[in-house]
Amino acid sequence: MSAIDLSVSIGPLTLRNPILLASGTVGYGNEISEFVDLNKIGGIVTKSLSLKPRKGNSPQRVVETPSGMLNAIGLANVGVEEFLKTKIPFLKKFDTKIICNIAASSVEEYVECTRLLTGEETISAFEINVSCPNVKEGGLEFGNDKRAVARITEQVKNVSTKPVFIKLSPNVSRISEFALAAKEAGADAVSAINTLVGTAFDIMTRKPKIKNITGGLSGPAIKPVALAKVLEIRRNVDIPIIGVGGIFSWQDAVEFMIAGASAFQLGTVNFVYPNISETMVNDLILYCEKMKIASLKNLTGSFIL
Amino acid sequence: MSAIDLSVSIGPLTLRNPILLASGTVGYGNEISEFVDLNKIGGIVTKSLSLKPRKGNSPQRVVETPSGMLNAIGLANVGVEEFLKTKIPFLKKFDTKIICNIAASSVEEYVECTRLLTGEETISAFEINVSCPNVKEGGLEFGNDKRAVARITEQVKNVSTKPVFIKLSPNVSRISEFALAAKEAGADAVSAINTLVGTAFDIMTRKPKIKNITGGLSGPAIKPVALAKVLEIRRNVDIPIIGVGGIFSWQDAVEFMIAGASAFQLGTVNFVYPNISETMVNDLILYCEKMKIASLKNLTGSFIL
Amino acid sequence: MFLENATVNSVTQIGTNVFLLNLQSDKIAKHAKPGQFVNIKVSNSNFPLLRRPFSICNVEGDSFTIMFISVGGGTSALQNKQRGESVDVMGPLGNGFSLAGNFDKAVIVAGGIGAAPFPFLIRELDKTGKEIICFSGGRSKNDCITYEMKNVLAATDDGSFGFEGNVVQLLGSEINKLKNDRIKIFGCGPTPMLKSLQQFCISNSFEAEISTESSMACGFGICQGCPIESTTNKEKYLLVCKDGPVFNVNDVELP
Amino acid sequence: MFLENATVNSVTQIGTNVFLLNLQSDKIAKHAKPGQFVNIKVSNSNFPLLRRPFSICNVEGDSFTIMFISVGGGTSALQNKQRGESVDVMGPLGNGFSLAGNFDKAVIVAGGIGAAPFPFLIRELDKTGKEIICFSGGRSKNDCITYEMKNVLAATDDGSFGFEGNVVQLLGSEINKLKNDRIKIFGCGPTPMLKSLQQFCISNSFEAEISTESSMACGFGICQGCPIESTTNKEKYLLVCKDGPVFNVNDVELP
Ligand SMILES: Cc1cc2nc3c(=O)[nH]c(=O)nc-3n(C[C@H](O)[C@H](O)[C@H](O)COP(=O)(O)OP(=O)(O)OC[C@H]3O[C@@H](n4cnc5c(N)ncnc54)[C@H](O)[C@@H]3O)c2cc1C
Ligand SMILES: Cc1cc2nc3c(=O)[nH]c(=O)nc-3n(C[C@H](O)[C@H](O)[C@H](O)COP(=O)(O)OP(=O)(O)OC[C@H]3O[C@@H](n4cnc5c(N)ncnc54)[C@H](O)[C@@H]3O)c2cc1C
Ligand SMILES: Cc1cc2nc3c(=O)[nH]c(=O)nc-3n(C[C@H](O)[C@H](O)[C@H](O)COP(=O)(O)O)c2cc1C
Ligand SMILES: Cc1cc2nc3c(=O)[nH]c(=O)nc-3n(C[C@H](O)[C@H](O)[C@H](O)COP(=O)(O)O)c2cc1C
Ligand code: FES
Ligand code: FES
Repeated sequence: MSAIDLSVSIGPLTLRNPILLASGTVGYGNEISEFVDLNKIGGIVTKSLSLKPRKGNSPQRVVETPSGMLNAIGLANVGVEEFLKTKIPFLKKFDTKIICNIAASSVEEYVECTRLLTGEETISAFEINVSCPNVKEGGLEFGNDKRAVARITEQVKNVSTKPVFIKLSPNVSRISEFALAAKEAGADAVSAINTLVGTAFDIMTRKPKIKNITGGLSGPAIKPVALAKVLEIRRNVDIPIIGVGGIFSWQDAVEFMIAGASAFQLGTVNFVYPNISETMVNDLILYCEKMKIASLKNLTGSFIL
Repeated sequence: MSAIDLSVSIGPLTLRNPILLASGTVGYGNEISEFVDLNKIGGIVTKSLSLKPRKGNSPQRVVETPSGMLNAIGLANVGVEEFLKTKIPFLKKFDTKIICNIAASSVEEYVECTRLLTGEETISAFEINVSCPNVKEGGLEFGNDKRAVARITEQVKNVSTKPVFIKLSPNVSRISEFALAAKEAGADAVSAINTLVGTAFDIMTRKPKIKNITGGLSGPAIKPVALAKVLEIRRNVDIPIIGVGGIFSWQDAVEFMIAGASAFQLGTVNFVYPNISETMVNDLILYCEKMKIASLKNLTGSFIL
Repeated sequence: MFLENATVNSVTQIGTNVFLLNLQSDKIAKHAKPGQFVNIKVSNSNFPLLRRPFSICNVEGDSFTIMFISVGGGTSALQNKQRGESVDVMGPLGNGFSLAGNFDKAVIVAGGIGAAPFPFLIRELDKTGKEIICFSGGRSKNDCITYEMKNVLAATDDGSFGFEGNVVQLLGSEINKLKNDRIKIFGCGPTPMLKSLQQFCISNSFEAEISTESSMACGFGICQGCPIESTTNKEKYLLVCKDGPVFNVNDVELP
Repeated sequence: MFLENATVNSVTQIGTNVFLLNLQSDKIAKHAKPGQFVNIKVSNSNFPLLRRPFSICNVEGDSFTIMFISVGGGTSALQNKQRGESVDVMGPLGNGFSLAGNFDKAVIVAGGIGAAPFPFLIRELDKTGKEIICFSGGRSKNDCITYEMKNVLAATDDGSFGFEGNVVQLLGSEINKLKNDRIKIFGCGPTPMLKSLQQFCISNSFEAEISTESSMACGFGICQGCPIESTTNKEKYLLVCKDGPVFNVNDVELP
């Protein structure tokens, strides 16, 4: 047992350690739990849930790119009802924070999902995925519209007393303005970043390699961008940040904390090294010992410019 | 001698082939000409020129990232006057298109640079780098402000009869809106994309690896993002596009043309494979032969969705 | 489902561009079933980034073999592995072929590298005493793999080896001889070939299982990257990596 | 300045983490001068993406050698190169040491891997019949490289080998013995060591040249990634890759 304190808090939510599993990269925890003892990590963020089940996009959904990958899953998920019925019972078994990620096509749907889920004690917090098309208002992403982000945050907070994190889109000029909008609307934290819009073509068929034409870019390739977004938020807005984007090693994770993240999420890396979230715990302890850091939370925003 | 026609046009400017060397990645051509016969490629874009010489940022200016690199050169350049005096005489010697890239901190400076350069016959066109801080108006990038982009385009066109290309910043929500602003203000083409904002930290010193704190991300890592931006412009605005971002092989270049680029620029790759712009010529011919494409320009925007 | 650092026993070239990689790995070898696959992290670097999936070609004691063609960065890295090197392997993954069913004769239908899973299946079928006949097809002689098959009939598009035409056409021309046996068809190969095989099996109402392919990010059900249309439930895709890669020929709609 | 696919003749370990790589390359070997460097594309993949710069350690006929310590992805890939492999090398790059100057005794001062360029320089100095004395320093015995040096005095921070202290302190303690010779100092090593060496040389007004380091993207002057402050012209940075890496000790301000 080490003397190092790895616990961190994201606003009102306290975690055993800052290691979270990112939405959409571990489903509802069932499969990854064969490689990771979920009781050893900070928590797990569910696949984005919508009010009704979603079938998702037709294949091809994924393709590898230099140090990254594109995905266009299309928010395939079991829906809120099925989640409560068949997924929660499994998640209940673990002593780890369950963060419910919600995706919707209208403000009302975000609110309705939250309302249906907030009663479930197993759920510790909500993460709102605003990188979704606003169907009612022309299909542009909520994530690119400050007022929409504020409205969603405010109304979701109205129906739940649990911590609400807004997961920001990186496909904007000044992400800190969106973080500020979320903060002023009552968000407890922001998650940065979701995937970057990207595409790839097959030069023989001249067709996109992803059926949906464009997809979300993730993996090590986007790490410098994600770090810059976290740093921009940290330097401009006083709100807890959950860092995510291209973390493939404990060193990457430490970079995010230095840049200002209170906790971080592992996404694409779960596909490649499914047990890294657990093995990383000890690496973080060794780093703290080496750097004489008694409490890991002191690392957050400790950059020296 | 092959029957394939590699020539392309970017609005009024016709090139021997679509291969251009990107601004800031080949200086003023002197060093790269030891590896490349500039008479064999489409043209060269100069390092961004400002009215007065610029010393640039203090080191460290570059660092490698996964499949990419960050740079914060700080637009170090010799200035318009020195360029005309000592760089043009060298460039004159080649039968290739010289595109002059201009960077400035005020609309007036953009105009003044263009005015001083447009008389030089060796210069075939201008590329306006709008990814620069607007010093007069609070230091935010021109590139994130549609009206500023339009104003610069309009006023630069007023003082030059030569083709003007606007080099767009990717750090925006909808790049096509900026392409439209440029088009409506009279731009002959847009170049997409400049670098993405990124950063990296040294986890031992907790300092940024780049002295300027943030830098521009380039290289293969950004290719999917650049392709998506080119495609977005192509599908929404009727203006010629010069594709740039992460091209490291002839296959990458072909992807950009399929996505909608009339020509493309090689940047970071010049640091690694300095002769690739010349060797690529033959690869493009072989591809056209294989695909039974008589004229390479027919590849532009030939994607099948 | 295990993560193992398997040691390379051997890399053997068995065709123009076809290789066998034998890996020392007790857990995976012990639990593998015919038709299952492994997902391999080919390098320690970001290139390639994602694991690469390969059918389990055969199992020998506490080692197993994969058969692959070198088509890109990952497979060419595999082809250059040295004996004694350690490779990060996940497996066994997915659902394999079912040896059950009331049939006396197993009909193996392989297109190109689709031959990969069959040595293992054939060995297990042998144990159950079933008769086995194999059909293997390819563009030309070099692409037609018959490794560890028995009673093989070959087909090549260019006729350079065996029947001239694709392997399903060959199967069709031979099917009368099989009409009076109770047969079960096991197919693996490129999607177009599987489609015509599926069509053939359904129209003749033959019992059949096919091993499908899809691009994959994770290989074990967490990314939703490998959907395949179900014939029974249109509300929801099946996952090639988890519900497959082997499906009953009636259960999936091929893309 | 050439681009060559050089063939690996040998990789030799000469210290705990120190290696020699000998490459067959007539053009680069023929044109190289002491203090110049080469820029190597270590792999064919994107990892590492950029070339890696290394001083030319020595030249033998139509081959040359680099000396390196394995610190990360690129150097560990180099360390695993096999004889006969081909490596993409650019060079010779930058400006080397100048053998000119009115001195009888050359004083070599190396910190750690800063010893790399000196075997080549020492050989060329020998030809001119100059006397040579070498100072080599490191954290401890293992970091103190004396490969192909002569008349070596060693310094280690922990005193595990030779003088206890850094190499510049050692030079200071020995300097009186050199006072009556006409000397020229040649230094290479980590920037902090070069700074104190520079300070020492300037305050004693010794003639000296130092080989500097900087992170680099291109290595031949096109990226502006390697600026170093000039003492004479504050309007403009010098470039380590093109104007250096070797500078007269009076010409640059070290970062
Ligand atoms: C369940 C499953 C089992 C497989 N079993 C085998 C096997 O036993 N032997 C074998 O040789 N191959 C098998 N494959 C295909 C194999 O995974 C790919 O050939 C391999 O991933 C290519 O990797 P690469 O890096 O060499 O090529 P890449 O550089 O990734 O791609 C090179 C070419 O191969 C194509 N390709 C890439 N991935 C796939 C894929 N998953 N399916 C089809 N084409 C692809 C690409 O489109 C590209 O044209 C299997 C695939 C799946 C999904
Ligand atoms: C002109 C010049 C000559 C050089 N000559 C030699 C030589 O003869 N022998 C030798 O061993 N090394 C030499 N170096 C340093 C060498 O280039 C780096 O050690 C090498 O690039 C590290 O690459 P990597 O991928 O192994 O490590 P990376 O993974 O790139 O980095 C590992 C560690 O090395 C540090 N590093 C990376 N690049 C440099 C750099 N350019 N300078 C200093 N530290 C760096 C990083 O900050 C990091 O801490 C020279 C550098 C320059 C600029
Ligand atoms: C296959 C895949 C599916 C994803 N699905 C979701 C999702 O449903 N909701 C969400 O908010 N983010 C989703 N993401 C984004 C990730 O949570 C994460 O923000 C992004 O991938 C960047 O992190 P990474 O580089 O570590 O993967 C998904 C990412 C991937 C790769
Ligand atoms: C070191 C470096 C310096 C650059 N300088 C400039 C510049 O002065 N002006 C400009 O418009 N773009 C500049 N760029 C951006 C490139 O022209 C190009 O848009 C970008 O690097 C993406 O292309 P790439 O991935 O092929 O490098 C620079 C890029 C690099 C890497
Ligand atoms: S490959 Fe990830 S779910 Fe099938
Ligand atoms: S490293 Fe590119 S200019 Fe020196």
